Amino acid sequence: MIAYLVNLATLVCINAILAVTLNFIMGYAGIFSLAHAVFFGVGAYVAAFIALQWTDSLLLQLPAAMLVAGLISVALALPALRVRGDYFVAASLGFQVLAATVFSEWKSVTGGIGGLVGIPPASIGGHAFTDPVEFLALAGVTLVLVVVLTATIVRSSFGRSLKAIRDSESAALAFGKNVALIKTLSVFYSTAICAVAGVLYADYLSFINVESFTIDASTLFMAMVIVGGIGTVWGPVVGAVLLTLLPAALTYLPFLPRTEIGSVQQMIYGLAMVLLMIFKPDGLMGIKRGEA
Amino acid sequence: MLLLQLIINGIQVGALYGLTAVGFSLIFGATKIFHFAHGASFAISAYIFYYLYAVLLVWWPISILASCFVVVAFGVALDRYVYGPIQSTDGSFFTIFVGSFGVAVVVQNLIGTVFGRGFISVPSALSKSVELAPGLYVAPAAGIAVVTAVACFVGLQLFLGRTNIGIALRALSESSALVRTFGLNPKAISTCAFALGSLLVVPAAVLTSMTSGLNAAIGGRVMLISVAATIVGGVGSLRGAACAGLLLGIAENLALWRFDPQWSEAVMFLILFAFIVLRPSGFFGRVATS
Amino acid sequence: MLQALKLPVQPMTEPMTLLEIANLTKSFGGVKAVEDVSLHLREGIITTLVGPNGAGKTTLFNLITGHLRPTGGDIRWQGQSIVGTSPWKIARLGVARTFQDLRLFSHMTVFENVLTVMEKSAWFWQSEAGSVSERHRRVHEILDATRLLHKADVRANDLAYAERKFLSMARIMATNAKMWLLDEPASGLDPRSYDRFVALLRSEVRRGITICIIEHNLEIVVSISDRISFLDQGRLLADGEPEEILGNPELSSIYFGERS
Amino acid sequence: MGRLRKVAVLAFSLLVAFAGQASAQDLRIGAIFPLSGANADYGDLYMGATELAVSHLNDAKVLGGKLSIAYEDSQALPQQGVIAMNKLVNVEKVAYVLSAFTGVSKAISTTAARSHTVAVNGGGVGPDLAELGEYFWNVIPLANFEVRAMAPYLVQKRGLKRFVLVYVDDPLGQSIKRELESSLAPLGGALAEALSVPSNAQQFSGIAARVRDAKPDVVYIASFGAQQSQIVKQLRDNGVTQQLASYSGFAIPAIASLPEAKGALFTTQRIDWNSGDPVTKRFTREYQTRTNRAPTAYAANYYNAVLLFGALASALQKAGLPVTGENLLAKRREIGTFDLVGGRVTFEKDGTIRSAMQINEVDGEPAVVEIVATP
Repeated sequence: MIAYLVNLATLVCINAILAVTLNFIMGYAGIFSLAHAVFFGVGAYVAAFIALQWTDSLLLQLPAAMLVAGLISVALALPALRVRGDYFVAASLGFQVLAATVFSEWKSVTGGIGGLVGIPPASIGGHAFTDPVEFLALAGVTLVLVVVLTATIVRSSFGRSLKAIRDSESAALAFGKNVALIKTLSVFYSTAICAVAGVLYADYLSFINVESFTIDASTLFMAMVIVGGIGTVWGPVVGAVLLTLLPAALTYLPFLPRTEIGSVQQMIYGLAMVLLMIFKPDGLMGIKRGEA
Repeated sequence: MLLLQLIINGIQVGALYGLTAVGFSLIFGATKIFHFAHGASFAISAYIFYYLYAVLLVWWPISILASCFVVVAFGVALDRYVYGPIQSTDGSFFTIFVGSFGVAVVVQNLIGTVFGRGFISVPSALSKSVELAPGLYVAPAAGIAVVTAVACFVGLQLFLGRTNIGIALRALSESSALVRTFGLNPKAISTCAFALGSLLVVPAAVLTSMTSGLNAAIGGRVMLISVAATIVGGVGSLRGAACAGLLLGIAENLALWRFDPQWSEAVMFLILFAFIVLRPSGFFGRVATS
Repeated sequence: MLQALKLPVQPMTEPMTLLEIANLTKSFGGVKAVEDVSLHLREGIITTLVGPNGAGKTTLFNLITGHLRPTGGDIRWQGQSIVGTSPWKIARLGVARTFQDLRLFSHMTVFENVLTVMEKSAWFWQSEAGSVSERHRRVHEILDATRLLHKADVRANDLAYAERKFLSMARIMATNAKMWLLDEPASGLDPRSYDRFVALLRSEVRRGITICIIEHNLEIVVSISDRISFLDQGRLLADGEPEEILGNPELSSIYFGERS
Repeated sequence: MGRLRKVAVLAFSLLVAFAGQASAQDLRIGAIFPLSGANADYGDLYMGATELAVSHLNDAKVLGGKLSIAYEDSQALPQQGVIAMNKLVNVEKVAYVLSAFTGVSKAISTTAARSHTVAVNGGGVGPDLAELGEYFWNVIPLANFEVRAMAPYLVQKRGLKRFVLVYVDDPLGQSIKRELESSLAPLGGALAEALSVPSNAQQFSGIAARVRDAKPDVVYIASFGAQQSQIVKQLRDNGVTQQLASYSGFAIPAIASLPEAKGALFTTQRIDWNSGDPVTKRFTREYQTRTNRAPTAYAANYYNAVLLFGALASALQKAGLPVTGENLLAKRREIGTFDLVGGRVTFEKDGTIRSAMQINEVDGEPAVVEIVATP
């Protein structure tokens, strides 16, 4: 049982990193991306590729994955960020579909639909994280670092600039904010850290394929942010915990027919999104309007 | 001959994409609601038709009418009980999008639970192709698709041009500055937009149930294409959405001429991407940068 | 004929021109929102833009700040053309503005709204803005001057109307800009707030700020303007001392004819 | 009062249930099947067979205690499969896991190898399943054998030489493509065109045009689940009248009942449902009465996989050894040959089996048209 909980906790940590980074651009920069899973995937594939070809050292995998994901995102963000918000959502949607096709077709790197099997466990300085508890510790520490770093950035002058752009882009421009640069930097940060989650994921499961990086994954991450509370520090973490544990918890409900568990889980999170938007659009951890 | 065949296939699916996209575009233009559950409307319409016509063996016009009725009720109910309350508290673009997205997820899984997740199709002679010329096969459904699409679009234009509420709708979607000049109740306009927009999915849903068949996840794809067509055509332009739907259908099929089939969907989104970056106003739209 | 109303300029007594607009034109589709406008905004004075709704005043602001790109003509800031320069760069040259609809950073606190305006760099170190404690001290001063100090931790969204107007002023005070473009900053203010507003404006001009203001309320126009520029249908009809403009019966008939 | 008593009874029965679970003699194995999602049909099919096998083993009392299966839902997705596998290995502590689908099987094989848990595949037929390590076994002949049986039959006996392949671009599809390329040429046939489709595609009218354009004698389809039916229907609707052929993926009810699929040929491993051997006889009879379905090769494979565990575990118990992955593997290597449904089965070194093949024709219920001997 402990081992199973460790397994779930590790996945929670990875998902929480994803939710925190997505929240960073959604909640603070006002950039709504439906392509977050792409950069999760890029991180995972880069890590897997390096692990299978050269080394299992995290110290190499992490920077490489972050750099590749960050650069790709910046290359895309530069043209795409010029357009209005709802167009950006559509653009990211299109990009997600394109990327999923590339993931399943670029077989020499991604292994196609069959994916990459037998990725060796990660190591730091020769110490391999083979024990699940150790790996959980690694994921947990990473999550804490990411949350602290993100919270620090949000409270810094950079974070204030981001929020200013989110609230009124034209006013931010009129007050001398280099909006394009600030947005691009935030996208770079978000996707680079998102790639860290990808690295952990690939090293942990030792198997990756395109199915973990599709539009379904992107929407799940979005749901985590929204259920937990967009634009809050702890909201995405709470959302990640809830939505990761939901399927596991449902399997313990004896009255549910087994074949319906998948559907029931999706229905619950769909319904949660609808009800939250009607009654509490700031999410579970959100501050109520008018207070503060 | 292959090229011609692919173009004809493209026109067949494109006509239906266009019609669905016009429905989405009408709703988005008039109410500014990003109605992601439009795909869910499509799935509901298709499954109701399938259940009545193919399972309960109801006469087809009645099946179609029932399907219309249910889908309009669904659209209007969403507007009243989901979007309305959201707009009264927050109403930002993204809040509505997320709520709508949640509805789409619930509907997809509900359909899977009720009707099963496997493939179903409505048996019909209309989907059987006949050889018109050597190597050129066209099904009656293709003709029906094109004729229905044109008829619906002309009917819609007449409605939008001749009736008071229609004029108000058009004014709303083509220029938001004229919103209040008509003195019509915005709630009534919104209801009307949802009723019409939802109704427009029925022909595509019924024909798709006969030609390519259905599965519970079909709504998602329909939605992606509608969004893409709306943007490529230019937000607020119904004509643009219709043409873009047609264009995407043809592009998807033409892609098969030279590329492997798995790239055909990617080609559609590449077009979307190109439009967003190079010409965000679409082919008929106004300038849309901030 | 209307061109003839333009008053001769007396170079000897004029203060230095900070911003020069030359034959500026902006058209949307076929409609000319601003047509062949030439105007000098001079240092250390308050220039008021008046004219009926739709005269192109806000468009003129948007052209100056780079939010819109002119179709023709030139805008020179201290002699240098700034056409085509992006808005944030123009802002850093020293042109700041307010918006008619305020555009506050609505989910941020009053304190943050002012603070973030000082922090222009996209990076973490704010070399121009001084140390953190210095920044905070200045925010404190500005909030004190605008009487918003007791609301420092309230979100902009939750302020009363007049407070929001003053926050809009507080933000522009934090910019260090030489020139302010104010878009109807006093509209809708109650008499008491209005008096405070005028006092604030006067003290800022005394500090050497150059101001261009769009205003409809003639009382305010009279009480604050050093110069008045009159626009109608995108064209500059007149430009001169307040008495000259306000005393011109033709202009007031255009103005009040449209307004009433 | 009545309500209180009910609660008490419930609590007691739960206690008993837990106590029963805790008994040391009882054995538990795992199964990772698609129980929800688009491929839930398969999971349903497999479960009917595994449940039957469990009841047969428990009736026969060959094992010390009761055997039960912990089912986990993979949705036919690799990631879900890995999570399920971790749960089975770490929580349920099973030593033997039934697996299905090539992608899922590949994904869980690393965990299987690292934790020394036997994973047994009875449904996926991708040939690379043979290369997943000694803890990964296959009780189903892999697709390369299917193609090697089908290709000669079509070319030599039916005179159909020009092939077009419509395949999902996954490991299974790729291996079928490779196998067709290599086996057609020596036979005098040719693979005129190979069209790969995304696994979530639903529109095939354009594909049909490409297929017609290639002027094939026969169209080989390598997809799975609901998509197969869509491909078949749309090919037929869009003027493809040629012979259709496929692998054992076609052995599902949805294809059997699809009017457009009538006349299509597909391979499965050879199982003589009317054979006289008692294992097959009992399976055929009882599977039919219990599930109301005709037995299929898939059902037989998963039934066999459970039976195989029964044989190995009882042998281990007799020898006084614990039922662990290592011991199961050693025992299988020691015994080597087993009496299962369809006759005697011998494992190859790499943990795969070979068997005779049969070619079936879709005609309401599949009818056997040809038997191909074990290669």
